[in-house]
Amino acid sequence: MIVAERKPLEDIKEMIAGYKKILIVGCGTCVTICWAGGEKEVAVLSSQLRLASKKNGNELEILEDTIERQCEKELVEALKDKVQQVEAVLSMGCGAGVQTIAEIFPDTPVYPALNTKFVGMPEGEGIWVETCRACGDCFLDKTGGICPIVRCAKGLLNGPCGGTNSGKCEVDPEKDCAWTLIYRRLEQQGRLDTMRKYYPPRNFQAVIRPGKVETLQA
Amino acid sequence: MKAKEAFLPDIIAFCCAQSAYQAADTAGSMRIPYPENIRVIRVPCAGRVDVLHILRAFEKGADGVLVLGCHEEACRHLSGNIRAKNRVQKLNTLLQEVGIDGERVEIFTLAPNQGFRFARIANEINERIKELGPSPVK
Amino acid sequence: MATAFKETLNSGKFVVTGEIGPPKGTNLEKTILHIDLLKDKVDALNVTDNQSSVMRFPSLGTALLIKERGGEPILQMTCRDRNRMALEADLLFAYTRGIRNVLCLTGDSITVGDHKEAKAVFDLDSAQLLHMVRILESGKDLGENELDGAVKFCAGAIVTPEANPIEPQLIKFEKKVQAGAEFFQTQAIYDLDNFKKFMEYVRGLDKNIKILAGIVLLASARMAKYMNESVPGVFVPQALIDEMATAEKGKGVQKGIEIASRLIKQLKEEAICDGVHVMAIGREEVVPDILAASGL
Amino acid sequence: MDNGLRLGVFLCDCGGTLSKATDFLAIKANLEKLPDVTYVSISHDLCLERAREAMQKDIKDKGISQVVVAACSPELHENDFMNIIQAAGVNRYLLSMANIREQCFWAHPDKGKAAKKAMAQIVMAINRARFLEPVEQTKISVNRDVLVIGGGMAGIEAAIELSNLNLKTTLIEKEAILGGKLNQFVNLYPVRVTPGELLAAKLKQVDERQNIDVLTSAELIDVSGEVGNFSARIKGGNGEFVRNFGAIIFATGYNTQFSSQIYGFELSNNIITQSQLEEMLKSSSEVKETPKSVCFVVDISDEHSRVSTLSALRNALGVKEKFGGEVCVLCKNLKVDGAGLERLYRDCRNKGVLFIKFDIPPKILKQDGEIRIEVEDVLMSGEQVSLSCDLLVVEETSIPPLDSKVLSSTLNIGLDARGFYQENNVHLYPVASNREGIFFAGNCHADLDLMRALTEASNAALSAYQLLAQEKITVETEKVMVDPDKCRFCLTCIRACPHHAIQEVRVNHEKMVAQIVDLACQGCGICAAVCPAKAIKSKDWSDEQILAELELLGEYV
Repeated sequence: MIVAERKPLEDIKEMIAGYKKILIVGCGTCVTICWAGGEKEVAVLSSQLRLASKKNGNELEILEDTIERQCEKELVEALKDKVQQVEAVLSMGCGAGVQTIAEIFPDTPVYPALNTKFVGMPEGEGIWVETCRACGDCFLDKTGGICPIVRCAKGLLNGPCGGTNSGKCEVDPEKDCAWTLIYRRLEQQGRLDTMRKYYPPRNFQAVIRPGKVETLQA
Repeated sequence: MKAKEAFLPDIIAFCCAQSAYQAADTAGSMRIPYPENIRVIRVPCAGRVDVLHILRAFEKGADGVLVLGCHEEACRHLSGNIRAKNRVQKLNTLLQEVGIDGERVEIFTLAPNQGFRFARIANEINERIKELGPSPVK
Repeated sequence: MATAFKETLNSGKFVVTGEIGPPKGTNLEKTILHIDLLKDKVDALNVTDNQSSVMRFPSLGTALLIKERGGEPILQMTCRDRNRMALEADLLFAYTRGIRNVLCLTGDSITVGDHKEAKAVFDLDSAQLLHMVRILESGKDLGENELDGAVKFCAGAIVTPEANPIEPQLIKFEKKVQAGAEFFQTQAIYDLDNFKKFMEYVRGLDKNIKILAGIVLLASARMAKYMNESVPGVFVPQALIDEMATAEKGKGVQKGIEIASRLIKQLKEEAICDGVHVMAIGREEVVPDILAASGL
Repeated sequence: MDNGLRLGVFLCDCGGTLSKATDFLAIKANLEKLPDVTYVSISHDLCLERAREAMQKDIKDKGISQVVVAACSPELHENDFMNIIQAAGVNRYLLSMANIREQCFWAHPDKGKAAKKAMAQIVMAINRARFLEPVEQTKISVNRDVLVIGGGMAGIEAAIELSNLNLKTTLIEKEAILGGKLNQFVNLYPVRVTPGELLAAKLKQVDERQNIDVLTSAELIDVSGEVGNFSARIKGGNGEFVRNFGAIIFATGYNTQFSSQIYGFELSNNIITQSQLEEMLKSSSEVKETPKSVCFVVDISDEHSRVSTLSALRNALGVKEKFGGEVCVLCKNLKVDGAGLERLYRDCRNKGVLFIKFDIPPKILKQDGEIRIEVEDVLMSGEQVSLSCDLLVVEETSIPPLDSKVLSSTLNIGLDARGFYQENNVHLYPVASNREGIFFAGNCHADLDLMRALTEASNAALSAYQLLAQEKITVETEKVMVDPDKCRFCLTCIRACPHHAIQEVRVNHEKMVAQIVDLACQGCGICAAVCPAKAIKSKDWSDEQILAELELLGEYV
C-alpha cells in the first residue's frame, strides 16, 4: 500500500491562508489504512483548522468528504457539488489523489495535506516501513524475497558493503543489514548460489519516468 | 490577579466507568469537595476517548480536559489506559500545532476507591487551568 | 620516476601503500607536503574520494598532483557521487593523464557526511564498477558503444575481513575477484590470528590475489575503544586497547606507531599477506616513522 | 418539527435529602421548558418498588420514547432502571442518567453552585438522550462443560468445586500425575497436614466424582470459538482430539528459576535452591553429612514474593526439624500477609530460627568449602554482621510456565510485564481474563500462598458457574457494530481489540470486512476510537452521545 504522513499543521495553514471556505477530502484506500487521510484524519484536521482559525480570529468554514479512491476520475467527479461551494480543496490523498482532483477541477486550487512517503507495509501498530521502491524491474527472485534496493541503505545488488555491523546497518543501527537478511534467507533455502552470481548494473529504463503501463485486458 | 480569581474554567473530565467515575462517586460519598466546574463524562474505558472527542471539547469552549482511567495493569480492557495515554500524548502535539497549550490536557490513573485522589486531581487541574487562563479559542 | 604499481605488485616485494586525504578547499599546501613526504617511501599513494561523504578537493585532482610530483597514485573511486557515465568519463580522463591504478569502492552513505540532503547515486556497486573498468579496457563502454582509444588500469577493491557476519562479505569478495580485482586493501586489522584465518581462506581461493592489510594508526586508548565498538568490521583486541592505555600522556601516537610497526613487521616476516596499506588519518607526517620502525 | 422524541425526565431527591439543597420544583419547571421534554416527574425514592411502578406507568401513559433519570450514581442502579424501562416497553438502552447525588449535591457544599451544576448535568443527560439507540438482546445456548487446565492444587480444587456445582469438568494435566507443586513440597506449614495427605484427600474426591474427567499427560493445543461455545484441541496419550466447553479455567501454575546473574555466583554443592533443598529433605535416607548451619536468603531476585518467602519459612522449619543445627534467614521484607503465616513466622522464631533483616543485599563469599556472609543488620542499626554456614539456600524467582507465551498468543489472552497471565481487573475481577469465559486460578497469574490459591480456585469455579448456570446466556446484539460499507478492512480494530472479539468476515461473498463477535465483545469501545474510517459505532457510547454532552459548555457553570 502507499504510505503517507500528515504535513505539519503550520504548512497546511500557510497553504490555505486567506480562504474562507474549503473542502477537505479524505481517501478511503491506502491512506485510510495507514492512518493518514481517512475519515477520522479528515475530522481531526478539520477540527484543528477550525481551532486555529478561531484562535487567530479568521473566518473559516470547512466541508468534509471522504471518497473511496481519490485516484479515480469518476469517483472524484462525485465531489463536484461540494467543490463548487468552496474556494479551495485540501486533499488528504496521496500525490496521485491530489493530482486527480486538481485535474478534474482545474478552476479550483487543490493543496496536499499529506506527504506521500513510500510503498510499504505495517510493521507494528502505527508503524509502517518501506518495502518496495517501485523500480519497475523486480529483483526479489534473486534475493530470497528481501529487496536490497529498498532495504539496503545503498541499494546494492551484489552483496553487502563493509558497513555491516553485527547484522545491522551502519547508517542506522536500528535497521537490519538487508544483505545479512538475504544471506540468511537464501542459506535457509539452500539457494546461496543465487547470491554468488554477479548482477550487472540496474536498468533504469525499466520505468521511463513518468511511468506508464499499458495492458491489453485479459 | 482579580481577573484570574473571577475566571471559572470549563473543564471536561472523561472518566472510565471502571475506575475514575467510581472514584468521583467515592469523593462525593465521602463529602470530599472539588471544584464544581469539573464536568464528568462517563465512558466505558479510557480507551474509548477519541482524539476527536477532546478536540471537539475545545471547539465547544473547554478550557481544559482530563482523561481519567485505570491504573496501569489494572485496565479491564487491558490496553485501554495505555491507548488513552498515547492519545493524550498525540493530542498534546495536535493542540500545540493549533496554538493551544498542551498542558490543558492531562491523563491520570485512579482506582475506584481513590476519592481523595480524584478531588486532588480535580483541584490541581483547576488551579493549573486558572493559571493558564481561558482557552485561546474560546 | 616511480615504478608502476602493477609491476611492484607482481615483483614479489612486500608492498607498502600510503594514503592522502584531499583538503576541504583549494589550499593544497599541506597536501603537497604530505605527498612529498611519502611519495618515495611507499610504493603507491591512495587518494580518498570525498571520504566519509564529506565534500573535498577531488580525488582525481589530487591523483594528478601526485603524478606531477613524481609519485604513483591509486585513484579511489566511489559509486556514491557519480552515475556510470560520470565514472566512465573520469576514468577516460584519468588514463590520458597517466593514472594507471584505480581502487573501486561502494562509498560511505551520504547521511554520514556533510551534505546529508544530497542525492546518493549508487548507480553502480563496487563489483559493477570493477566490471566497468574491465569493459572500458576492452574498448567498449557500458552502453556497448565502441571507444576511440581504450584504457588500461590496475584495478583493486576493498574487503573487510572482520565483518560480522563474514559469509555475505566473502561472497561479495569472491564476486570482486571474478570481476577482475587485482589487489585488495583491507579494512583496519589488529588481530593477526583472525587475519591469518582470513588469509588461509584467500590463498585457498586463488593464490594470485594480492592482499594489502589495512593498518590504521591508533592515537589513543579512547580511539582504540571507539574503533572496536563503533566502526563496523573493525576488531581491536582488548590487549591492544590496554596497551594503548599504558601510554604516558601525550605519547599515545608514539605507542600507536609501536603497535603499527609491530603488526607490519610480523605480517612481513611471516609472509602472511602481500603488503600493507598504511592509514594515519590526519597524521600523515608520522607515516615515515611507522615505516622506519617496521624496517621498511 | 417533530423528531419523534418524547423525553421523560425522572428526578429523584433521594428520600427528600437532596431537596434540602435545592428547589426541585424549580428544576422541574426549567426542564419542562426544554424542547422535546414531554414529561418531568419528581420522586423521593426511585429505588423503591412503588416508585418504580409509578415510573413504568408514566412511561406508558405519556408515550415516553427516551428516559432520563436524574438520581444517584448509575454505578448503583443503572441496571435496575434499564429493567424498569424495558418492562415498560422501552428498549433498555434508551436510558440516560444524570448523577446528581454523588457527583453533585454530595460533593459540592455550596448549595447555589451545586444546584447550577445539577441543572447542567441533567441537561447534559437530556442532550445525550436525544442520540440514544436501542440495542436488542438475544439468548444463546451454551455448552455447560468446563475445561480446567493444570492439575495442580488450584486446578484440582476448581474441578471439585465445579463438580459440586454440577458442571461437568475436564481436568487436563501435562505431567503424568496430578498434584503439581504438592509433589515437591516437604510440608505445607502453616497448614497442619502434609502435602501427601492433602493431595491424597483431594484426589480421592476427584476419583469419586462422576462428572470430573481427568486427562494426564495431556496438553491444550488451541481454542476456537467464544464463551459458551469454545472448541478446544487437546493433545493426549491417544493423539489429538477436540472437545467443546462453555468456559475454561487456567490453573497452569508457575515454575521457578535460580538467577545466577542477580546473585553473581553459580549453584554448587553447598549453595542450593529451595527445590533442591526440598528434595534433600524429602529423601528418606539420611544425608551423608548433616549440615550444621544453614542460611536462607530471600528478597534478592524476587522481592515481595509470597512464594519464595513462604518456601524459605517452611523449609527453615523443615531443616530445623530434620537436621537441628543453626538456621538463619536473611531477608529484606517477609511477606506474611495471609492466614496463619504470622504464626508460621513465630513458630520459626520459637524453634530458634534466626532472622536478619537487610537493606543492602548481603555479600556472599566462598572460603575453603565454607560460605561466609557479610551483611548490615538493619535491626541492629546497620551493624556489620559476619556469619558462616555449611549450606546456603537461595531463593528462586517465580517464572511463568513455558507454554504460557504460546497459549497467550493462540488464545489471545494478555500477559503482564513478567509474562504471567494478566487478569481483567486486579481489584474488581481478579479471576477473569480479558476474554469472556476464560478464568484464572492460582499462581499462573498471581503470587499466592496455598490458602489464597484454593480460595481463588473456588472463585474461578463460581464465575464459570455464574456464566453457565442457565442453559442460555443473554447477549446484546450489535451493541458495537461495524458499518460494512465504510469498513476498509485495515485490521486496525482486529489488532486493537483487547478481547479478541473482532473477526474478519466476507459480506455478500465478496468484500472482506471486520465484524464484532457479540458474545465476546465487552463494550469497551476501543475499536470505535481507533477506526481510521469511522466505521465502528458503539451504540451505548456513540460519538454523537459523547459529543452531545459537550454541547453545554459555557452555560450553567
